[in-house]
Amino acid sequence: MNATPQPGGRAASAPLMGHESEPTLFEMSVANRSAYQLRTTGVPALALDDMVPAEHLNPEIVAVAEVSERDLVAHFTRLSHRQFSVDLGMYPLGSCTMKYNPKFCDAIAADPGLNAVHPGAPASLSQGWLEILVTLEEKLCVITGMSAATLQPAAGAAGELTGLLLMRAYHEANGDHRRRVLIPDSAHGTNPASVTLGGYEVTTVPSNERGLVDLGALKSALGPDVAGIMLTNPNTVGLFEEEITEIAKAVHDVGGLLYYDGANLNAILGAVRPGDMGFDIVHMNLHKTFATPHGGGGPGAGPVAVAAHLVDFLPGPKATRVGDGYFNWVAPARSIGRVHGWHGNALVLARALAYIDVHGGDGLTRVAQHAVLNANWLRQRLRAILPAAYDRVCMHECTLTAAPLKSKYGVRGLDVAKALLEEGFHSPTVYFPLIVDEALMFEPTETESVQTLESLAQALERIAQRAKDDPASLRRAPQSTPVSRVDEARAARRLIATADASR
Amino acid sequence: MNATPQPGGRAASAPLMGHESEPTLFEMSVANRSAYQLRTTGVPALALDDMVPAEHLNPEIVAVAEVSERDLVAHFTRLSHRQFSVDLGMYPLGSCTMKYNPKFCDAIAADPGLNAVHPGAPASLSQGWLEILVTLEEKLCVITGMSAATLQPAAGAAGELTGLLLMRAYHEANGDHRRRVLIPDSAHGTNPASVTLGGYEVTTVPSNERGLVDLGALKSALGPDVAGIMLTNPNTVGLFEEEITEIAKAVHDVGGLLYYDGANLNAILGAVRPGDMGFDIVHMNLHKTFATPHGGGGPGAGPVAVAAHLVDFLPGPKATRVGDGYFNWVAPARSIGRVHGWHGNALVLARALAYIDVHGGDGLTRVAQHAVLNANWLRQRLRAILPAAYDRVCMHECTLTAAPLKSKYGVRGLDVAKALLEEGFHSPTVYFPLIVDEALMFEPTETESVQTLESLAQALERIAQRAKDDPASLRRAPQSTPVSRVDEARAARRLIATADASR
Amino acid sequence: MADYLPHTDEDVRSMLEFLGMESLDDLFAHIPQAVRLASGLDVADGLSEPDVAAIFAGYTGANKARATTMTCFAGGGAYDHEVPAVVKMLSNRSEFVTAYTPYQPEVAQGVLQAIFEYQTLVARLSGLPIPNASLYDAATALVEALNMAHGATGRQKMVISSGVHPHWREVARTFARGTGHEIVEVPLRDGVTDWASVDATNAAAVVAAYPNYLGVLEDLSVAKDLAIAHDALFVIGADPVAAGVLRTAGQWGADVFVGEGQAFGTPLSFGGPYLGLFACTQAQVRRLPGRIVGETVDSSDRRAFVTTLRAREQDIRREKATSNVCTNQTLMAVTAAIQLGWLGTYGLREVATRCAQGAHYLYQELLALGGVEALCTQPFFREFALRLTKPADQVIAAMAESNVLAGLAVSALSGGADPSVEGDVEHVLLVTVTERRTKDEIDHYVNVLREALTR
Amino acid sequence: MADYLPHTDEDVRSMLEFLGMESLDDLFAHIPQAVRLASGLDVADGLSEPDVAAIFAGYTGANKARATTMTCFAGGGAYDHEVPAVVKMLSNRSEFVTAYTPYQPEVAQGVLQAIFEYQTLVARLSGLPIPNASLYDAATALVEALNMAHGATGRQKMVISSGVHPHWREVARTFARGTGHEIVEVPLRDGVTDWASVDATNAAAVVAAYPNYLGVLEDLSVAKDLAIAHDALFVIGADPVAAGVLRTAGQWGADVFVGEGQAFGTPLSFGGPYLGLFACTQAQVRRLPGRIVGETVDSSDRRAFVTTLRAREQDIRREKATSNVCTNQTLMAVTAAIQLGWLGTYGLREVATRCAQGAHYLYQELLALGGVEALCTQPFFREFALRLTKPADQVIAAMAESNVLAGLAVSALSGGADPSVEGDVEHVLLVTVTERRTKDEIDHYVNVLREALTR
Ligand SMILES: Cc1ncc(COP(=O)(O)O)c(C=O)c1O
Ligand SMILES: Cc1ncc(COP(=O)(O)O)c(C=O)c1O
Repeated sequence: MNATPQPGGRAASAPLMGHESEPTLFEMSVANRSAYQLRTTGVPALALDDMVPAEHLNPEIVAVAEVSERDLVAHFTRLSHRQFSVDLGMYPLGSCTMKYNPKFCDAIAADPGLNAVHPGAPASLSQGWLEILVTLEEKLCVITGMSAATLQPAAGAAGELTGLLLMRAYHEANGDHRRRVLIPDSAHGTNPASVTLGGYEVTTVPSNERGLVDLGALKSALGPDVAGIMLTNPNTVGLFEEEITEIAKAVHDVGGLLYYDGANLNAILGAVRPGDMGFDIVHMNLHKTFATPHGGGGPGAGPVAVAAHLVDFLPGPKATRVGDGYFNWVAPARSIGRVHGWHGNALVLARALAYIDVHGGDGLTRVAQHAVLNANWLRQRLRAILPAAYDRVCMHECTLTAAPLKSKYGVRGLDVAKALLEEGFHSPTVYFPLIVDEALMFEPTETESVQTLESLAQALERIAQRAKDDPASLRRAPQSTPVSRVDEARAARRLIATADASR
Repeated sequence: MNATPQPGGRAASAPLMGHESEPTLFEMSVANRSAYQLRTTGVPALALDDMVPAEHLNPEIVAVAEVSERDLVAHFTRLSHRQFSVDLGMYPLGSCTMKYNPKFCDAIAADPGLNAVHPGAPASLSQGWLEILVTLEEKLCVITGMSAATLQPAAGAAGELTGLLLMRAYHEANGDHRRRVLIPDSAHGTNPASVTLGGYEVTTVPSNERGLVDLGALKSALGPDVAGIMLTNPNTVGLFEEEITEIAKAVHDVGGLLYYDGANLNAILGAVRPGDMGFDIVHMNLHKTFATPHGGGGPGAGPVAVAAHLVDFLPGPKATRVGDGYFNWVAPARSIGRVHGWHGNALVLARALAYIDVHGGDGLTRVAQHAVLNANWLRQRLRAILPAAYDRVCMHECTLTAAPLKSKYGVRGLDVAKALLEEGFHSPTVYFPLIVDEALMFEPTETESVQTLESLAQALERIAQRAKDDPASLRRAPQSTPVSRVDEARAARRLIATADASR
Repeated sequence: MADYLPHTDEDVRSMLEFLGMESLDDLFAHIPQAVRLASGLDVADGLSEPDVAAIFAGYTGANKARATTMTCFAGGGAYDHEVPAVVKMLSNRSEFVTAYTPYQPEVAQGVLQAIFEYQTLVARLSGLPIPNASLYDAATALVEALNMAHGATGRQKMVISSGVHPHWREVARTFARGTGHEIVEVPLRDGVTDWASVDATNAAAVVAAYPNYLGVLEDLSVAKDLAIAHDALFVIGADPVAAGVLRTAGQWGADVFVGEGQAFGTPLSFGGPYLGLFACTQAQVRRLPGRIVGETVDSSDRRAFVTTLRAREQDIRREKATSNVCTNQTLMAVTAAIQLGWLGTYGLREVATRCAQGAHYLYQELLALGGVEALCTQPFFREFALRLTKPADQVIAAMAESNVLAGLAVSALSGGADPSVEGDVEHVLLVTVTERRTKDEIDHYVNVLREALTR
Repeated sequence: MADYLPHTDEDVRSMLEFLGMESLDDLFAHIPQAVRLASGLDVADGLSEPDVAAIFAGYTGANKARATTMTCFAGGGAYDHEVPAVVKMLSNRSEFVTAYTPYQPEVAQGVLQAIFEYQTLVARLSGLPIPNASLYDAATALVEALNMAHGATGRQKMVISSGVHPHWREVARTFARGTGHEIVEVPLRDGVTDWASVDATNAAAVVAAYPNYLGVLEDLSVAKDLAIAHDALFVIGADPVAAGVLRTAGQWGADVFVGEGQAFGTPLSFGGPYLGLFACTQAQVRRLPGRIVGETVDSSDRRAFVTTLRAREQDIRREKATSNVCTNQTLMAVTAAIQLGWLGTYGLREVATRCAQGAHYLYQELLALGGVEALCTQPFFREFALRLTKPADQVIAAMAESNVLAGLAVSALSGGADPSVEGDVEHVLLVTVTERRTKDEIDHYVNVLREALTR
């Protein structure tokens, strides 16, 4: 017998109580404990082997975990206390647009009238959903200045790849076989990765000393074998590509298409539209610009909008208005086919539409204005301790550099980022974009107040002071968090990806 | 202008990040900031002074607070991280029955079919609610062995006072004017307070060396002027009043009534019923026995069930089955009248019914058995370091004493309770009941596993060790919590009850 | 076996073994056989959650009056206000929901600070400096106010306007059976309290309602003067939403404010759990019922909050306590702080104004109808009473068929004749409008009432 | 002005002043006028939340097929499983919902550990040691598996059973336009893949479904042998719920497992967000797509979790990355870990068993009807296909009038003729039963189908 059972169930992993680690669900598991409760169905209980031939039955029982509902709740509630989130505080992660996610949009997505609908239900029985998709597509097209869009891509990268396949389909339809896609050296990693999967080669275009695409270099890289270019505008340093019309002309002149990576769309809502800049293909990150929550890494939604000449190639079937308030699924004439198992991340799409409806055109324009205002105020406010990589008006985010701190005190951007956690702020994006030395990229977003920006600035001033007074302490930061710096090398050296992996 | 605004918005008050204090809603307030959004109604906008005579209008505008929705969310989410709860871990607070609260019951209470119903709606339009109330009343009567019940009292103390008014109404109806109510010295403070409000005098009955009512003392305290006695059984030390039948007979013999304080009902579900013990009036704490969450101090529900001879006096109107599945409001013949503005804490009542339905008679019986098993296992397990005040089989809770630690090392029960917080457990109830020196009252409840009990025991062993090795450190505990020991004297000396109080 | 118990058979076996016992029954062996329940509980066996959900679906289906499907014009202390998703989400945080009374401040700063903020808001809306941490509901808060008045004056007579909600008065009468208070109810004349009609000598309290339960805005200086004349405590039961625009209890000279806080983020909930608001003057602080949270510091001088002035409370003062309240309505208080934070200074003002605008628009439209007359000719805020040509309960039933909850039959509230209503009460309908009611809904109401009266 | 912006006019003014600017427009002055949007956005003005809620009420009202009111017998990769309140509450904790990808492990242990637990469960259910942290959905997970096979073999030919869901195959064809993969679809004969009918030489991958999308349990050793014969990677797309009782992908010898994780706590959601399950053998770990969380320690030797093997990922490897995935479906992965924790070892087994029992009961009842025949004569798990005397879409429409969602028209899934179905596809109905379907619901289905066919 077992008079001293394996201890468990302490809340010392909740930072409120202590700083110990939380056992895994599997360490908490006790044979024959359970939490599930199922409906009484009255269905005749046929024996498994009367239904399924023996060779298909698993001789062993797959172990999941055996915990009580009470322990399940305690475990995941404690884990949640070990997790920072937008709801807890500022999350100025550059390029990620971690704005406040309205709870109203969550409530919309939680309505059984939306989330209890089977994706394979006939259009006649899911008209509400089709109308949502059509309405969202229409509004996204107005916002971006494009003709039509697909809502299927589940995230930005999926949107990129979809866009490249559209580019390819378009050229091939013109019997025109091209090899290369241009990408600025400041581009996000998903861009080159998507190009490869799109069957193209990447040609990297250098940035100039102003942090923008070097037009000369771009032109010399252009040629009849160039399928197109992928640009983020404002770009990943947070600067607007001022020569965009020249770039567009140059690329179009060689028969290439312009792809707009919409990750930074938040900066230009109502101010300038990709379509008006000459882009042919645009993806949007609804989980950024339209405030759908990131879920700790997803889900997102990456709709792709295109100009008139690409509409026929869009993935399908598409929810389509077929006259007098009726909607149906229609496949575009020369569709490249599905890029998602069903219709895309529908509940994320519904959230985004609700967000757009609440803001309206006027509100969305203010969103961009205030996002840009915040980024510039912060850039200006921090100038003395963290200079901007390119010191002029930025858009919705500002890329600063810790290079001075590094040369003077040996304190790296990463150290500043970690110390910021102790100050009650999430870190900015570090070491991206790659073209900036010791980059610290701050994207405050429009939902943070000037008071919050000020206290972020004061926190960074304290950290700069520590860099002078006690640089070593910064290299040890953070200490107040549930765990201190983790040994990433060890994790990679000896992969332990499951509780069952040999240790 | 204001280039360096008042800083704000750090998450350093979230224990995950740091241990600073959280500003108040009022400190976060900024003129003209707002979060509210209201429906567009199209109602003609009459001017206030066209509707309300000038002498009624407030010349000033009452300041509430002016924060953005984003800051509102951050503020209360951070506060939630500064709060321990059952969902985070074990909460062995004696007499409080802090068991796990099923989320299913919360979902029941969140249904608009229940929570969007106006309490003044006619019975014909709220039949579902009336059926819930009638069904719950019936089940509570079966569980306690009584004839009928009122569901109006909003908590235990309200139930007590209601019960005393029933006692009074009963005696007065018999033209019998009595003065005193007996209460054991171990009773909870609400009992004597309720007696006073019931218009009776308290006569305290001492406990004997076994922690039970001293039968001899009780008998000598009895007399024709005794209206009744209030008992908790198991009593507040967690022991069953074994002489209950003798007590009942003695009280009934002088024409008194027996009141059962049901705070400890969790111990006896399915094992013994107050009605069968001879009690005439019983209150229940649904927020204890029937797992409705405590909400940081409320709401609760304290239904009062009575024996046949008291049914006519119950508060009213009562939801009543008036034949063939129809329900209506009926006032008992000699009702003492309403004790609540409407029908009691209805959503709490609905939760409790759902809880009873899920468990059923068999499950409720197991609840008590496992609650008692846990308490006794813990008592036995801790015997070496924290002896039981009365060392024999207890019911659902065990009252231990830190007296040895105090005499040996000068470590008080309070110090042990505080140190337990650092170990990841909520403290037990300290210094109650008053009859036990350095009382530490542990109520594990049935929803905690033996693994959790074992780790609680090990934590207490570590604390006992610290008491030996470093008693001073215990007097400083807790250190890992959002705040360390607070200055209670200062709070009372100079009351600051609002953000506007002069400091 | 559907329940929430972690114990496996093996756990039970080994735990009993550790205790040297054979069976779970041994744990109860010391209970006299005579009183043991031999047969076991006669309650149906347990069902799984989805099975129970199916049973409750039957109940909810039978609740036709839900405000989500039947437009609500009923008020009388329970109001259909907007509660946004953000407030629901925050007030449902499990740390707030599943905590106990904050006995260990080191791990309860979340609830303590939220209550402190709630207290600040109650003080501001009442215009009185000393709030408490909540009471059960407005009716029981009134009872605590009467007990406070008794404590302050040593007298028993409670002079209460019948403009105070009939249920609150009934609750006051019920508890007076224990305290021995003499409850004197003052009639209304044309909707206004006829203070002159009663003898207030030896009064412990003078209690007025603002607005009164029929919606009328009375000039409270009369009542205040009466209280002063007999140096009784002046107690005002006020609609806290009205405080967004109307004078506060403090401005009217109240010693004690009580009110119903349901309007701040708590759904209609069939009447509970609601929120009893309470605040008083500095002079009465030692008689304050229930808990109060105060600001202080911790051992390292950080700001901290803690329940204070505990010496008043039942667990310490026992039979001499100012009140027997222990568990209160903290979660509703926290919810109110969140909802008020969401509304903000101007949102509350806007809500109050829109309630009044909707009510006055409907009032005007209705008086244009035949068969409808105003019960009185007084100014009102967001509620008003009508005298109809048909019994109010019949009209309510008829209008419900068109999915309109027309209001409350005053006879149902008062349980028959009441000093608040002159003449026949059966035909009196109490109508309420909140900020959620649209012009279309109000116009629909008018048409449906016309039908109901002419049918 | 209903939005979520904190900036007051004064804030904007002073911030601009700090920047030495006059107006917000100055911030955009460096954008060439030529491309500026002079007119402003042509999107309707903002509405308040309750106004937008009213608009959405219109949408939801038009969704007749909601499983809460229309009994769901549709499956095909999207299942109506029980999701208890406790799982919803936990997965909606805002710390999980509003966090970004865990880039700072010191403050992201909550999400990281939850993913680690999810990975462990995926490994156990797939019988393969190397899971990832989730992909978009099953269809795109299959594409990643094909890319992995290409990376492992350098070959382009993908031999895919047409028992794989038609949408998954279509997605594979779409992405093959970029990768240049040659997709070879293998027909079914009497519901079973006719591997012999295709030439697998130079195959990079052999892909089978288990059960196949028509519900059939195929003997996968044939496919495994084929993969071995051409040393191609063996990819199995399996129903993870079936793993509660059936052999795992690993036991069938798979190199890669892909599956749809929606069944674990995610509602039907009109098809998304869902959860792409992925696991592979140790041999393929360096080609793993997407993120993976690993266990390690922090500087004070406490256990900690962190995203690892980052060198494979797009942000570092760029054009040479194993995949372009960045944002994945973490919240659904966390939800799956919670739901599986709730189900536990025996709950999952019970769910799987009840699905099979319900499906076999319905199947037997239906075959007794006239006008209904089984599409094939193979063993099945929880889904089966019928050939009806009427077109499936007409039958579905007819049965919907009795609030039964009869299933899926295979022609709608496949978009017409498909190698998975011999002969006419229009009359083929795919029927699914989950553990939530009661005997009464199933019996009702039988009656309603009888009517629909005889009408
Ligand atoms: C500039 C840029 N492009 C593309 C992406 C990829 O979007 P997703 O993560 O939604 O795939 C991101 C996301 O971080 C990004 O910042
Ligand atoms: C023994 C006992 N009696 C009465 C009460 C009072 O119940 P309530 O707090 O619900 O008013 C309690 C609550 O702590 C108690 O423990």
